[in-house]
Amino acid sequence: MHPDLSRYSCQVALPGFGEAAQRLLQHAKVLVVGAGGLGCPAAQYLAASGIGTLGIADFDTVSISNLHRQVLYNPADVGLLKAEVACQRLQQQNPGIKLVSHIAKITSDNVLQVIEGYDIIVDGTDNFETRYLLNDAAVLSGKPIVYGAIYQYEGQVAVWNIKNDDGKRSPNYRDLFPQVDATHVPNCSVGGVIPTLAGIIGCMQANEVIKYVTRTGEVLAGKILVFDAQTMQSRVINIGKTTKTSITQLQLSTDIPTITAAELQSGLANSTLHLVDIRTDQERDEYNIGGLHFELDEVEDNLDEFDFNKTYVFYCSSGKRSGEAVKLLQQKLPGVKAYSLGGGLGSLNRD
Amino acid sequence: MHPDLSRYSCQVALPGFGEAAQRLLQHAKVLVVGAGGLGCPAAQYLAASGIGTLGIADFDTVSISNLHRQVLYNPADVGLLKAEVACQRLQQQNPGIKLVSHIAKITSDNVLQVIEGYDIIVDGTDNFETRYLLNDAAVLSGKPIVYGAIYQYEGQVAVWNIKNDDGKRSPNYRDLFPQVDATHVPNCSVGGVIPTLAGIIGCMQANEVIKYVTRTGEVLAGKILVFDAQTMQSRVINIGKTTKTSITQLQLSTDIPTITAAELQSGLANSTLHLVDIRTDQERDEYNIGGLHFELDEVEDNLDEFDFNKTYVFYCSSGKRSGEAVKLLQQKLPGVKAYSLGGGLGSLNRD
Amino acid sequence: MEITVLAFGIAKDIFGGQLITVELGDSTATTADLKVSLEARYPKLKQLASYMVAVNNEYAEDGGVITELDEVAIIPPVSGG
Amino acid sequence: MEITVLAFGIAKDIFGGQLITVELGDSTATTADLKVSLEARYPKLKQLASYMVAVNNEYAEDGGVITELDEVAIIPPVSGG
Repeated sequence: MHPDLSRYSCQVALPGFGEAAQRLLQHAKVLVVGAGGLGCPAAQYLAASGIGTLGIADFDTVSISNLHRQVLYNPADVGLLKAEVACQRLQQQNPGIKLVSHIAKITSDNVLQVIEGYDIIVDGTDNFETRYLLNDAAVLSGKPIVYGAIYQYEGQVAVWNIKNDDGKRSPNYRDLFPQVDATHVPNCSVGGVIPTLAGIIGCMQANEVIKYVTRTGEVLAGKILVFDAQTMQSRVINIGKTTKTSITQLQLSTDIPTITAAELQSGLANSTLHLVDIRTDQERDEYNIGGLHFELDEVEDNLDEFDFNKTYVFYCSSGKRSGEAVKLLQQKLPGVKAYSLGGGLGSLNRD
Repeated sequence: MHPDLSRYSCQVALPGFGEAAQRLLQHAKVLVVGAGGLGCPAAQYLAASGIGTLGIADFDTVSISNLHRQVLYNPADVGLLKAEVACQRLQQQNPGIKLVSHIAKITSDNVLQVIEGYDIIVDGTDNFETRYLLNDAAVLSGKPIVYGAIYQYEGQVAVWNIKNDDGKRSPNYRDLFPQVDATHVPNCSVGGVIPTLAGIIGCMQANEVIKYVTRTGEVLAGKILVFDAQTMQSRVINIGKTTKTSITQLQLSTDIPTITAAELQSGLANSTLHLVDIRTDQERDEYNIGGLHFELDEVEDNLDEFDFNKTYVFYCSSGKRSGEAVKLLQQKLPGVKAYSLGGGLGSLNRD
Repeated sequence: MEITVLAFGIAKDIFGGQLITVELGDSTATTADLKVSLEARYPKLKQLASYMVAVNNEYAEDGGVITELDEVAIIPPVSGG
Repeated sequence: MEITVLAFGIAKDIFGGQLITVELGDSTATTADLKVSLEARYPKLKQLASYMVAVNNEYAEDGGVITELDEVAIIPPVSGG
């Protein structure tokens, strides 16, 4: 056996695999978007299996609350860029592959350029805006995308936009969920997530990539798998063979004005900025720095509390929910001055 | 929130979890036996989630062909003890937990002592003898054991020996498979295994441990989950509420005589040792160092080929199948002189 | 007729449990009828903007007919990663 | 009666496929009858020493009755880790 293949001998031995499949992996270019709970295990197994070119896209830095499920990072990495730490670890794990980090935030301006050159995309993002953006960009570019999403004890996996034998494309994310109101779907920092679910779903995403690239097994095209880690029951739901949506252009990314912890502190000191806490009642009970308080899904019902002569700074634990709140306010009260505290309370405490 | 808990805030936020569940994890003592394809991801997520004391038992060293699925190791670790490398990596990942390595091979002599002091065992072993030994020792010690096994594209997960409300115990491995002829079930080095399957099943095992320790969700007691990574279909099979087997003592471990690569080479040089290749025809076609050749499951039909005046050295790629062959020969032809090449062809090429 | 509906994700919180039953009047109800009935009872479901209805593990279009024998699941979008 | 049997693991290799059909004569066959019939046709199955028969996702004891409507799976032991 060729010396380079000894690392892969236990997968080359699989029925329907062989050295030809290993060469397909070696020549494949796979982009993992989001190096978080899903991206970490997916990237680990893609690197281990010998994907020739593995891109890791994430603009965020490692925070302490990531570590319970984002297994590529150590406490010593807190504050460093996830994409860079991940690429460094994965390169040690497999020096025989090429790793590429993408540290710019993915927006409608750059997404087509970032995914260009990759054969297949892994969606390990943590917000609806980037999910839709990636989905639409993959459809416009004619590339398959392996979707994964988790919340509390439940996860979803699917492969979108596969080319069928008749040349048409399999369903994509918009066939299932044409649009979502993100302010009404809690994310993991509110509702929590069990770390092993991230591992299971992330590994399932890597599994679909390997099947797609090596042309073994049946990928989850036209289907979605829904998994419950509490009962270990899963179901595969048939969506249909062909997409019924027509995606012709990207939605422009919303630009959310953010301010830093330092700017907030001087603005509070001279009373030019006004805080709005949009965390849950429970979070506020535990740690309260004052200001107005509405939970994210209550903001819409309290628009008359906002004064057009004031400047508001929305905050939550990470900056994710406060970003959604600012987006909502921009839509519902155009002209009101509102910022999101970038990095959330975490950034405030670091300074 | 207590500073120690910030790492775990995204799981403490889960419904039915909370700080009390995190304290249960902190006080739990979990032993992972086998730091291979299943043990690596299981241990990674158990460490990440904050299991207070995590034991890693493995007597083996890292080999190059492990790296496609054993994601805790780098090529720079080849030849080092898996348990020690794993503990070192996991300690970096979570400095707040206690890691304990066990590098002695688990046998009937030491198994009860090794598992003593742990609350629950994760079975990530790669051979039937150790699986039965661990199962029986867990039953005799009244401890639950989280079983996982993989082959090619299929995996199994179950939780054995849970104490039911009536004080009786849930089924164990012997309820399902009272005994196995290991020479007729191929292992991963023959049939291969898809790396992502190891990740999925290992994470499922860690998931069952977390549910057991924190008393959330339903563990797979009295059930077995069978998962197919090619179709992504899984089924949970009910086995029954109570064990029907009676395990009263451990089966004594077989002592397999092994020789080193250096001993083999001098014995071949002076013609005192005779090789028996028990790899597949395909493996022999690729790399052939001579001697007799039977595939493992053909040995039994070729007993008359062995001469009581000669000394045989069985070999395969890793030493696993040749060990089974020597055990078989000891049973079927007591008195014949047979050794297994420890570490297999890998060790021969290293020297 | 009475339909048993299995909830996933945030729908479990909205319904206050994993299983609820919905009374749909006659025996020729469609997925659309079920959605109208659910959204009237649980306004927060409508606020999600979209969610999937699966009948017997098949994606159910609005016009599809539902009977008492069918297994109906409500699967909302999930954002975490 | 004809029983369709779904194979897992090494049983797929032994049967030469994931699905086989087994003719069991009368309509009151048991799990034990099925095993005798399978082991006669596939001697390698018996050599495993043990394997699990699941009927409709329940572990099937030797005396359990099998009908044509049942979903029967053969699940052999797996050693890898």
